[in-house]
Amino acid sequence: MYTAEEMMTVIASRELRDGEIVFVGIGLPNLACNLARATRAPRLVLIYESGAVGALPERLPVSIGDPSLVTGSLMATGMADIFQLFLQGGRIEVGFLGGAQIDRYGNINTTVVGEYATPKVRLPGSGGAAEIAIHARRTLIISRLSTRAFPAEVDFITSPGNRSRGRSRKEWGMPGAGPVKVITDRGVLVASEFDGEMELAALYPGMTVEDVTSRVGWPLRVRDDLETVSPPSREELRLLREVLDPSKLYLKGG
Amino acid sequence: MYTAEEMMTVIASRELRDGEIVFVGIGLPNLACNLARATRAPRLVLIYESGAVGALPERLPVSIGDPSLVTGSLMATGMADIFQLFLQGGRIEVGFLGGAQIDRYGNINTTVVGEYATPKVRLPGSGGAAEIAIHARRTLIISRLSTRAFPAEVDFITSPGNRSRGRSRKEWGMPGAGPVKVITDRGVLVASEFDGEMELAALYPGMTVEDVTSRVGWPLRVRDDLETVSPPSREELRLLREVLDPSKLYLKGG
Amino acid sequence: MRDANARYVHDGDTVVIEGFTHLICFAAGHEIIRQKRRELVLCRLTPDLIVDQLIAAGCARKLVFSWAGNPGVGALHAFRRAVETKTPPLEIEEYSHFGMVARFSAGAAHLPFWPLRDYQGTDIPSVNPSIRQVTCPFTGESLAAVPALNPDVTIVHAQRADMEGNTQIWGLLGVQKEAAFASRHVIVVVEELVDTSIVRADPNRTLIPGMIVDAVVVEPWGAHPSYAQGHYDRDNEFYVAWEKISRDSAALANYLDEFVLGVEDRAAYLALQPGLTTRLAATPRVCAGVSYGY
Amino acid sequence: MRDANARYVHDGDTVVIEGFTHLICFAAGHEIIRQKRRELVLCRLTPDLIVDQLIAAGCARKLVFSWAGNPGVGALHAFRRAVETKTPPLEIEEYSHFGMVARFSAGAAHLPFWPLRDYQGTDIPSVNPSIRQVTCPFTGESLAAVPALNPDVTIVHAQRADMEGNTQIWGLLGVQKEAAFASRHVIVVVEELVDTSIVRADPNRTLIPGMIVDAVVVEPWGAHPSYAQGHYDRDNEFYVAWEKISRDSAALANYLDEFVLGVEDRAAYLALQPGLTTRLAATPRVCAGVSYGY
Repeated sequence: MYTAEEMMTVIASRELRDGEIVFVGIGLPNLACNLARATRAPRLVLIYESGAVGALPERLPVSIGDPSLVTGSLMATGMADIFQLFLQGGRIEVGFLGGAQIDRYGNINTTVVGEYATPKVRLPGSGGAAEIAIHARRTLIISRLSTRAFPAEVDFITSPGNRSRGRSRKEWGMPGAGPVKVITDRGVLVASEFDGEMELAALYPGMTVEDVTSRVGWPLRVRDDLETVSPPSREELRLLREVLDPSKLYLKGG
Repeated sequence: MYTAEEMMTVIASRELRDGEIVFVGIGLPNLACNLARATRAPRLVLIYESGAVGALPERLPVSIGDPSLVTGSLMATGMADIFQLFLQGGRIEVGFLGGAQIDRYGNINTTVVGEYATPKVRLPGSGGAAEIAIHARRTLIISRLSTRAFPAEVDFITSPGNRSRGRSRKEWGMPGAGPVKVITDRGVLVASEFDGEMELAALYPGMTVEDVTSRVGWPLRVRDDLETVSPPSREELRLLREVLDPSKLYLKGG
Repeated sequence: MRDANARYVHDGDTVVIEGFTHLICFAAGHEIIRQKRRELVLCRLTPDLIVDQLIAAGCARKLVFSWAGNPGVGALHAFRRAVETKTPPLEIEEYSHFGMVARFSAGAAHLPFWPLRDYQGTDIPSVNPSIRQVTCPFTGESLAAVPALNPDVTIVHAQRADMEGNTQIWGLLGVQKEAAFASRHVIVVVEELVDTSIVRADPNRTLIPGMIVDAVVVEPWGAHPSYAQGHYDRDNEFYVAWEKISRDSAALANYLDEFVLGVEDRAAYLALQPGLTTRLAATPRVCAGVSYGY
Repeated sequence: MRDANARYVHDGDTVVIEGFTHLICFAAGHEIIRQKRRELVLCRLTPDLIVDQLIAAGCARKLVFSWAGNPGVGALHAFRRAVETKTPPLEIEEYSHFGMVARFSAGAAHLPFWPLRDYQGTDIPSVNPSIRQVTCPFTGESLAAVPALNPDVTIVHAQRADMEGNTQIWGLLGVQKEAAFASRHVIVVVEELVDTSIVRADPNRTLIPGMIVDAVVVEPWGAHPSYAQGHYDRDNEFYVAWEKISRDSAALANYLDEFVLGVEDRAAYLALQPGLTTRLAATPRVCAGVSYGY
């Protein structure tokens, strides 16, 4: 058996191609990158917005600016370089994003639940997410499903998806392809090539279409060629449990 | 006795106050700074456009990017920092300039003699001189007098003086005070506080007003309180000849 | 620390304590709280625990920021209370990281604005009128623009500096250089005061030149609970503990009473936490030098 | 060097060989001359002797620059002949240093322009229509603007890199980082190829990451007669000699025949000049390392 977190991490890791340059956040994306490196993408380059390029942390970093990300990295530079030269410069191939709310076009809210001036919940804000969403050549969203987390429209667009405020990415002049996939705990949503709306494209073993559609706040389109993804391999699980996160810092279970 | 170069170097060194931040070029300005440091301004900070800040060269640098400027300096940084943070950032107190042609307002030409498209003599161009002239809080011009070098109007304004193309520095919105003095081989011209025109303010010992005015291509105004500057002291000459430029790299004589 | 703060940090000032998870000068923040500064405009990409403490202590009128969370842990609850329930009220002005970096870059370069490709399709400009558009005079493209940020004072924590303030930092560099150059006054707080010859031996490591520095303060462990590469590790236990402390405003007040207001200085703060320096001291990992010969 | 140039430098390309007096890759320039590339657009702040040689060899159609002299010595006479007597004709586009730095900065940041406070009162914009004005959307001020420069290929000489092109430079840093990031292709030429572990031991020294590098060439003494801090000094005698060589186009042609076209590669060039490496070898002056431990 395996947990939802393990499955999400494995699916995310399979999205990464060898040699790609990935803008990484802490948590599951970090673990997914490490798993990819230990399996099919040994030459993945990890970049952190804190300024560490080509990090090879010897411990699981507890924050995005963990000292272990710097020690032994290929380059440690200022944040102006990270945002101007690497991100705006078009050098980042994959960005990982998550958030409190994600809508049908992959717009993400990490700013406020409720009204901006009188929020029900004040969230941390953008950090680098707005510009990662705009500039990374493609982004992957990782989030557990729930109707609260997947409303038809987010309360606030922090990071633009495939269509925001009535305009497509092309109309906005955004360089990156936007969120191509949303990796959830029950299946994978993939952006439509026609209008950028997220569609259910693959289910995890044992999940039904309703398991997903009932947890999404809009009528979710289901692809005709709906797939079932293969479960984590024994080797993937071994690496995660015994090598990459033996103390269950990120993979807390559940 | 002493040479014109020695006198010019001594006069330039006397213009520098202790602790000032000076944007230095190679040649006499470099030597003037070293003399100032050895006498009345031990805490002078030398910055070179090449990226060396607080240089303490152990030999006379042969070019503005000499390795001896870096070894033992306080900071070695990229040129973007030098021009954006130090110069445009308003941190430079004194800049030294020179040129093939200098006019009555201290405009300098280091670009072409003759027409730009069909030059009689093609000179090197601006380098950092245009922005030094604009941003340094004050500039000092060093040049030997001759009617060719001091025309009423320069053929091309590379570095703006106190009044260029009909407008004052204030009208152009330039931050620095502009060229406050022109240190020549016969006397010192000082910018008028009223209109920025260079006026003969001091003569070197043994020189006459005509020695200067006959070598300037416009009717040079002479100040009522015309001074005679004191000659190089024995100590200044000893330092120049025995300590700072014993091999006469810059002080070739004449 | 006390004298430098008293001299350069005044009520109503725009104050920057920078450092992206690395080298956050808690020593300076605590001294601001002890000196009961009020109405400060605090600017930081990631307010981190230091700003949560300053907000709770009533020092802040306004926060300019891009990510207000407890890095790797969760939320900043004093910040949340201030925004959600106005206790105490706090004006906010928010950007993304790139926007804040750009504001410091403009301030450092003495430009009135900085252009960036950003904010298309986001709602951030709709709540922040300081994010505008500028037209490229060559292509006609419309780009985002943010205004220069020029603080009254920036406080930078660093591994080492000389007496003149020539400051060397390694590891994560954040936006400290830009913040320092953008600022009217700069206070440098160091783990180690070194002879100028140490700085001059490796001039490429100098991030901030002494000419822009107003005061140098020697305060070992001044960045705890954040970290200083080569000196000590991040105190993740404290970051995790802050989640609980900051959720409860009484617990937070008790924390400030005991560890900030109840101590005279950084040495007393450390003395209250025996074993801390042993637990977090870095294992040395010294790189080879390079030759500056010619 | 031969293969990298053949692959990435083509007739008509916009080519940058940067390095401000330091680390100018003459090895690459000589190889361009040997491969008889034509119609190149050469961009460099200071054309230095390398561009004087490329102009004399007939490789250049256009020069984009900010200071065309022989640093510390005098003029570049092949450049002067080209401009003054059109032999061979050479199109020029000139800025000041700050303008060139800004063009590379814009190119590196993928911005169409870069704003700067410059060019008021000078005649430079009157002969260069690519210097325009941009209006600040906050203050209404008019600032100068220059367009991005995005070369086809940038060649950077460096002290060391690993096989992947992760490149470390110390001493003067010039605009190499900006030029490399602005470029479609990057060739790194190094004094020393090192294991990645050397790079990873001191990541703050990395100026150019391997991900933007297309080829790594090992060419010791490849920057002669310019210099490489820690490796060899500037060959000032040759800079002085160039004044005489370049004044006479026949002498210049002879120089190229003997030292560039007449040799197969850099090793042969050095073999022609016995005693050179002994005369210019740097005296080691190694700084202490810093700790990256935690």
